[in-house]
Amino acid sequence: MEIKYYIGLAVALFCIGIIGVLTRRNAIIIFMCIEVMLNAVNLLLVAFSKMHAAAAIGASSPSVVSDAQIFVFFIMVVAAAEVAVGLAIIVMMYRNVHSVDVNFLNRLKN
Amino acid sequence: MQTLGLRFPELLIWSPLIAGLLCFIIRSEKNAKAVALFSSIITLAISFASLMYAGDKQLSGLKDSYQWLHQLGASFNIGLDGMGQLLTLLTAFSFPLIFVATYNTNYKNANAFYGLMLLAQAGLMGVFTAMDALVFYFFWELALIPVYFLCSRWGGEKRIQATFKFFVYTFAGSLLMLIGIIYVYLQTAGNGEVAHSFALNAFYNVPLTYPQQFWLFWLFFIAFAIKMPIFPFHTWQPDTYEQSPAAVTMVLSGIMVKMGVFAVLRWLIPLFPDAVAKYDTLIIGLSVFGMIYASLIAIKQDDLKRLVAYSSIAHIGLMCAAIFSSTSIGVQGVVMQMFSHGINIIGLWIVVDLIEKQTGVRKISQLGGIAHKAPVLTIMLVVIALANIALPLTNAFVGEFMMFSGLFKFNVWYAAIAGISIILAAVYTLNMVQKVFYGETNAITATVKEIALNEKIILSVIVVAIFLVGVFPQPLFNLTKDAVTVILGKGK
Amino acid sequence: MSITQIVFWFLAVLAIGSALMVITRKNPVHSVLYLVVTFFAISGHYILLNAQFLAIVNIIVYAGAIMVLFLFVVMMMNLNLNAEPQKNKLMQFAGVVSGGSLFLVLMAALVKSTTVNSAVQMQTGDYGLIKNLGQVLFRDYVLPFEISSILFLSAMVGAVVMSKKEQ
Amino acid sequence: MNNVLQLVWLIPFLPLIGFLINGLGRKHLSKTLAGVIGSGVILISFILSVWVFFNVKNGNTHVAHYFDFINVASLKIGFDFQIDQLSSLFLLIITGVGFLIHVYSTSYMHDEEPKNFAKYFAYLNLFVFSMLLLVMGANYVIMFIGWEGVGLCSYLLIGFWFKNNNYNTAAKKAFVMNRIGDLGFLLAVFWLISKLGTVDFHNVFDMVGNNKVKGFTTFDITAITMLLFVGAMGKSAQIPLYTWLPDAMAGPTPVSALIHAATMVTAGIYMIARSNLLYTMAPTTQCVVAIVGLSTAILAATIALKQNDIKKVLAYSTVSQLGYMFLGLGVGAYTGAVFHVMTHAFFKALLFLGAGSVIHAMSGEQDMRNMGGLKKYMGTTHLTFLIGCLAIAGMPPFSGFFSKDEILAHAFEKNPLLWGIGVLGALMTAFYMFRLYAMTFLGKFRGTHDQEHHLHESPKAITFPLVVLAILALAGGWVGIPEVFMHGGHILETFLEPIFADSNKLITAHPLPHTTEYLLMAVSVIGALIALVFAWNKFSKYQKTDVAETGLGKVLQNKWYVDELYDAVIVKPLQSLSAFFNNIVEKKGIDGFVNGVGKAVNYGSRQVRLLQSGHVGTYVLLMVIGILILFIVQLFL
Amino acid sequence: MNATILTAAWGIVLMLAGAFIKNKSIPKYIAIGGLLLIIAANARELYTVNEGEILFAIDVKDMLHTTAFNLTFITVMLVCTLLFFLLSGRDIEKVGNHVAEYFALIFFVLCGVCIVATFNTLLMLFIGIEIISIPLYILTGSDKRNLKSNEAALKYFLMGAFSTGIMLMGIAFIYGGTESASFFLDKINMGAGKMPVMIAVGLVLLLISMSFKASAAPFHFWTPDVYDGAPTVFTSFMATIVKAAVFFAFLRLFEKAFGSVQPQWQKLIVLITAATLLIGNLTAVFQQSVKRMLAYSSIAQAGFMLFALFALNEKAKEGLVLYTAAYSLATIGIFAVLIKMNDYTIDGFNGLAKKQPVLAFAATVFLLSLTGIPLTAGFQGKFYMLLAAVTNGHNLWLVILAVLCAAISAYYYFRVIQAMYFKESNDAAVQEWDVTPAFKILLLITAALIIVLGVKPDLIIDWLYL
Repeated sequence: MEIKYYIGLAVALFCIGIIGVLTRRNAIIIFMCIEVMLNAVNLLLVAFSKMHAAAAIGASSPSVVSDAQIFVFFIMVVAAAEVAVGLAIIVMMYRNVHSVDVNFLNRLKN
Repeated sequence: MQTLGLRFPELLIWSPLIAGLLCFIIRSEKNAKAVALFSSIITLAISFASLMYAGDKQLSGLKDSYQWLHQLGASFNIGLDGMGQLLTLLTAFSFPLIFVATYNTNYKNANAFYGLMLLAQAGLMGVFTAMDALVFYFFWELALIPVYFLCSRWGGEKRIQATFKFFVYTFAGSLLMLIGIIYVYLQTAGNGEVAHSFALNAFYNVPLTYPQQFWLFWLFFIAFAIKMPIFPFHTWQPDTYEQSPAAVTMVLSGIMVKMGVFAVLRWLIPLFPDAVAKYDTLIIGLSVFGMIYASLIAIKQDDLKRLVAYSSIAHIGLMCAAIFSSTSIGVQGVVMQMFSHGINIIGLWIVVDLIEKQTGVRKISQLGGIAHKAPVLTIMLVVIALANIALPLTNAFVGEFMMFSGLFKFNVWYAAIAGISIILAAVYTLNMVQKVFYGETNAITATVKEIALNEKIILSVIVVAIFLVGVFPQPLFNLTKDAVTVILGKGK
Repeated sequence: MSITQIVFWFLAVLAIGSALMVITRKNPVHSVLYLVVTFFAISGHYILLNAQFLAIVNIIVYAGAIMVLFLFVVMMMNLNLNAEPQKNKLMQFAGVVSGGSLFLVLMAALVKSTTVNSAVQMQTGDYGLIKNLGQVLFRDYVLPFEISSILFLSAMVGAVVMSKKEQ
Repeated sequence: MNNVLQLVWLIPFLPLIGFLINGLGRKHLSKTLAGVIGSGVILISFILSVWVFFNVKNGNTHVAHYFDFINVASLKIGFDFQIDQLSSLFLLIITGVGFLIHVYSTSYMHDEEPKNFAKYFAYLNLFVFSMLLLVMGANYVIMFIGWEGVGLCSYLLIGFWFKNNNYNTAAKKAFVMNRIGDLGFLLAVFWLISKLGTVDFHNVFDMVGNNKVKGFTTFDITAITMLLFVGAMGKSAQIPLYTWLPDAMAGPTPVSALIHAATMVTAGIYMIARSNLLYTMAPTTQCVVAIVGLSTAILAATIALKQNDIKKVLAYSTVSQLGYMFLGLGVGAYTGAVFHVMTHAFFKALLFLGAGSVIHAMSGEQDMRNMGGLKKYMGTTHLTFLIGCLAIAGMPPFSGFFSKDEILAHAFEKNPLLWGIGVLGALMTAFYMFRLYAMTFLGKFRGTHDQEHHLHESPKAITFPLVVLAILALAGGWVGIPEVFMHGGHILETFLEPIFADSNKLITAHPLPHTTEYLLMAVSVIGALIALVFAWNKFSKYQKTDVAETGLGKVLQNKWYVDELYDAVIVKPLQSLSAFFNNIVEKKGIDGFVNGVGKAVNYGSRQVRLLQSGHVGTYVLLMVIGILILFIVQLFL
Repeated sequence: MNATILTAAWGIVLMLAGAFIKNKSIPKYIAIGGLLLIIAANARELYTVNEGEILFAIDVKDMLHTTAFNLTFITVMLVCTLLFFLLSGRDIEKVGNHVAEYFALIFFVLCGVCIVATFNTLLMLFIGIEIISIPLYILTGSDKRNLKSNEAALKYFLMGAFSTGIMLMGIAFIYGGTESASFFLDKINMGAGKMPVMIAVGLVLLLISMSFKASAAPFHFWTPDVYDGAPTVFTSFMATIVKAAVFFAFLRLFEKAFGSVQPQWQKLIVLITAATLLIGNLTAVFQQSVKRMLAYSSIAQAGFMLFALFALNEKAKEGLVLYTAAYSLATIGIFAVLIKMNDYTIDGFNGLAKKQPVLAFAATVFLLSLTGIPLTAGFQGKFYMLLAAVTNGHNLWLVILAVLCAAISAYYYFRVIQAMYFKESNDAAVQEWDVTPAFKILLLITAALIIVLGVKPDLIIDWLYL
């Protein structure tokens, strides 16, 4: 499989995520879009790792492949932590204003 | 290890600095006043003492004294050459005058006031003694800060805006100069351990290409032009003078303005000879136009302070023009005139202040007939005013005479046009004298009383100085001759 | 057209399609579900790339734990369909345009890029297996591992601070 | 070298001392003391001057160097005095006449309160000091110092009664107009410095005369002389800068006599006579000088015809006489000019003092229309005044005749037309002087009654100077008897010979045949005589009429409207220009720009802050746009 | 290394303390004590850096690389934090009930600071940035009742997460682009010569995400709102130590990984710097609330700090350390004063010089330092930055722009000074001042530090090359 397809796929997902962030007002949905972006990254990293595996470097020092995959693992870890905090924040906001609309609170401007 | 005698440059900075900080510490306002006066006299003494070592190579500090920012090849390098000595003398001489003259004015929290005054003095001393570009820049800014506080704390009605304009204006200018300094610094050849050096002589020996000079010149010149100020950078000045308390105005116009002129002589001319040669016509043109312009505006002024301010702009314009004529006689005249103008304008301010204190107004149109009430004041003022219009045998004549002839050497027409300003000067000065002092007294001036003893003493000191320098200028020339040759020697 | 390719294209289309659904659905619950689908598709890709460990983790952590958390929150708030007032059309349009042009720009730059090796090793290669990764993780990556434990601690503290009732 | 020329510094120094004593001690000095000190110092310096004069007469001239005034970088200006025939002669005039006028003042100013009295003498001494500086200076700079010094003193003395603002304005006018001239003088000095590098008289004349300096062309000489002449215009009240002198009559009368008749106003003549060589070498300038001088003479004379203020008439006559002197200088009759300066000093001082005595008697009245018939009240004054009039009218054997005639004769050599106009002016002089005389002393008294009953002859202190001056006015001219009358009769010429030697070398003298010379004298004298008699008859029976002057008369009475002209052409435009600068350029233009920058920043800030909309969506959108831009810049540019 | 581990450990300690100790004022002392300990440990490591003996000999596979340079930086940051604790500790207690947790979170952030100061691989950078960000999201929202705080937290979190995504994308492309297929900085760095497109893309994405964290325009939008909304104490912390650390990481990343190809991406920095300077300064001019003004000023200062990346030479590195130190000290100080005010608007400062001369004086020093007046550390920072930029030699117009912006900055900083000294206080209501003598002394010490650094910046710079 050509790497460029993976790149295309990842970038597409990434941009979809961005578009989502841009077009939605529901904090939770925006957050989910960000998760999409992260997954695009993960996919790309794994694809690259396999690309390198097929390359000379992969043959010489196999660890490069696992490096990337471990990185993906850490990304997932961090993402999980972020979700915990993020949802906590959203919930707190919801408690105060009974809305998850990011434009609902707009005291801070200019 | 230097002998004590050759630590004069440092002493000149330390004594006001320490005294200034002391003023902040001591609570009593009376004592603050005393401390200020005392220290300023000490400083004067030091400055006189330093004259004995005039021309001493070690004194003129062209060698590293203290390591400072060694990674940058900057060093706390200060010294006194002829010009520096003249201006430090002016500074040291002015402050006691100012303190005594305004001794009866009571400022609220005076200790802060006098503290800041002394800090300003320290800064000025630093500027005049700096032999290292970075040190120079440091003091250049430091002199500004206390003055800013003085103006906006103890100033007049619209003080905050006026002085703030002044501050930002000059601050922007000096930052541009900082860039220039850095750029030149990077062109200098340093000694062993550091690549470059900020030392004055390193700067003097820096090889700059023509194009470099041409834009660097402006970075420096704008900063100095704002400080001097030269048309069209002058608009901060009248407002600031109008708003500042008298004592500060004296410092501003008497000494601070000289910083600009001094800096042009010390840093601009020797560094960028080609640029100077290229732009001299333009700048002299500006200055000369500024002279006429300021004089004409001065004729229209009804506020004493503004009038003096504009007349000062005109005088500075002449200095700038004479500098850029880069003839030795003209520059010598400028050095002379820096001193004379400092003294005269301080005298003028003292008189203006006295009048304002007694009558409460500065409007020329509201005054009149003071001569009946205060003849001594009048005589003093007339003498100072005559010095201001450069009557022979007053100090200003010598300077202006030489500046004009320098300018004349440069270009006949510039000299001729600039000459018109001496006529205009006569017009507005005599107008002022007539309207304020002659004629019948009116309701406002009826209550004017003769001035107090301390003021008499101060004014007579000034008058004596005026005539002394006016009749025997030669000693001052001998003092500054070498410095001028150095400047122009680099300039050639 | 080998089977791999077919699978790849299928998964790709599935991922993108469901991702699009995520951002277009009015109802948050639907979005969440479509997101789960996307994750599954991506896990499929992992398997295709022979990175089983990640595939599993992805399903367990993401599609499992995290999405459940989301779902839970959404449900708790029971945001009904028109809970979310629409962003004004201009903003949406601008968003789409800019996102799309970002995509175009990136692709335009990347397609003509020559990478070290254009082919990707499919199916084979055992680096992605749990055993190898585990060893690397606890031998070479012990420090980041520990640090990320700190990360979790802070997240935990945070969650507590956030959600604990002030008395 | 004998000691007297070592002591010359005392001559100016003594007046300075007098000035200091009177000035500083003015609160404590009694009037008498002040007067004694004031006149005493002058007397001493007069005696010294006489002594010096006779030394010089024995050909004992020298330059005394005291200290370096300015000595830097190729410019060396010493504080030097030059004692030679010319300066010593002027020393005599200044100190001599000066002394008399001091004496006169002691009585004339007696009504002042003591401290003003002392102040007055202080000023007067200061004036003498500066005047002496002016004539003794051995280079143009020292001369300039004196030059401006006398200007200052005239300013102070015109505005002596400073309560009256018109007087102050007159004083200011005088100073400023002098300043205009001084600028010319200064520029000339600068020119010398830049071209020759020296301002010492002997160096300059030496360099120029034997043209030692390369590239010092006739143009330079012309320019320098012209500029110097501008200075002279200001100081000696020539067209176009003469209008200050009549106004200067605001000052006390002795001041007018000393400064504005006898000494200061002749400074211009002195300066040109001093630099005669340069002028001789610049024919163009000479021509200009002659024309300006002559036209001034005529113009002033015409104005004088119609003035009714006794001092104004004298003032204009002074202007006119100065015109004659410049005519003399212009036609190369340097001796004649100096000669006329001398005689003029005598008779004009006399006339002014006489007028002063009259005014004193009339208790301040200056309008001739209210005078008349004073002859019988004040004999001495009348007699001396008559002598003065005859002298100025150029009646032989009075001093004025010789000097004026010498100038006219040279004028004729140059060009008969000059002579013709000159004579015309002389006739007018005779006319208005005797108009003045007749209106004042003849006919019957036209003033109020208490004035009439106050009328009295002035005290000795006033009449004594009058008498002395009258004698001088009568006999002063005999030092310059023309060749035609007596061979070698022109003592003055022989005395001044060394000064003008170089010029005379250059001037090809072609003396007139004696017949012509007799003819010329005859014409001028007879003409003057006719005018005199006519005026005498006409005005001895003058009656006050309140019919306003018309036509030319009105124009003359209003001094050709010159003041109005200047006001319209120079003062007003300057005023409006400065108003324009102050209100438009300064406030709106430059300061407007400076503040504009500040405003712009504020405005910009107001706009930029709108980016901060507070909506996450907008923020992210802007970020993405930023990302796009960066990508495009990085990848495609 | 010492600091990294100890901060993390102390964070846990405090966390537990929070569980068992109910007294609100104890945690502060624990924190200060711990911090002193950590500073000592770090200082020791710095002294012995050449011997390379450290307390915890963990083989980290060189994922964290300590040199005198970054150890000095860490020391500076820890000292700033200490001052922060000393000055504002009491105010942290006022924020909410979970005092110990707040301190714990701050220590976790410090751990992140140490990591990003020493990271040697993109993985550690990522984790470091996250371990800084996540606690900050919480601290921002810690004032739970306050809607502003909520809003700030939400905005910060969403945009932070977004930028994290961008950063990861960048890392992915970098990884894909390098033959060495490694996350280690030195491996990524492949000599001069045209970068491959993938690297370029990755670089841009990293640049963007770092600019976001460093609040450089046009990615600064979160800064004003978050700084404004967050509890003031934490704003003070965020705006100083965190920002400084991010900048340090920024510089470290781009110098080590992309230094050789700097000419190819300098234009981006130029754009960002110019935009940051202009937007930051211009917007600050308008602000009426000092707190928000300081937020914008922090953006403006970031513009100056970006010169370090613009120049990317020795002077730039020294300058950045100096600048961050000066900036942090001054900002911590000014915020410490601000917290004491009832009224955050500029008018609230009117006549402070009369009521609280010491506060006013100290605040003046801080503001002068921020303006960059000589004799204050701020000047040295700016001076070094300008020096570096001019040395670099390209785009001198940017330097001119910078100084003009500095002149503008004088405008808004001096408005406060004017208010304190030259205006009369208008409010009749006398506020009771919670100002202890100790606080005043500490303020003065901070001011003194600033001036000392302003006179002898060598004190820091000499340590950088031990």
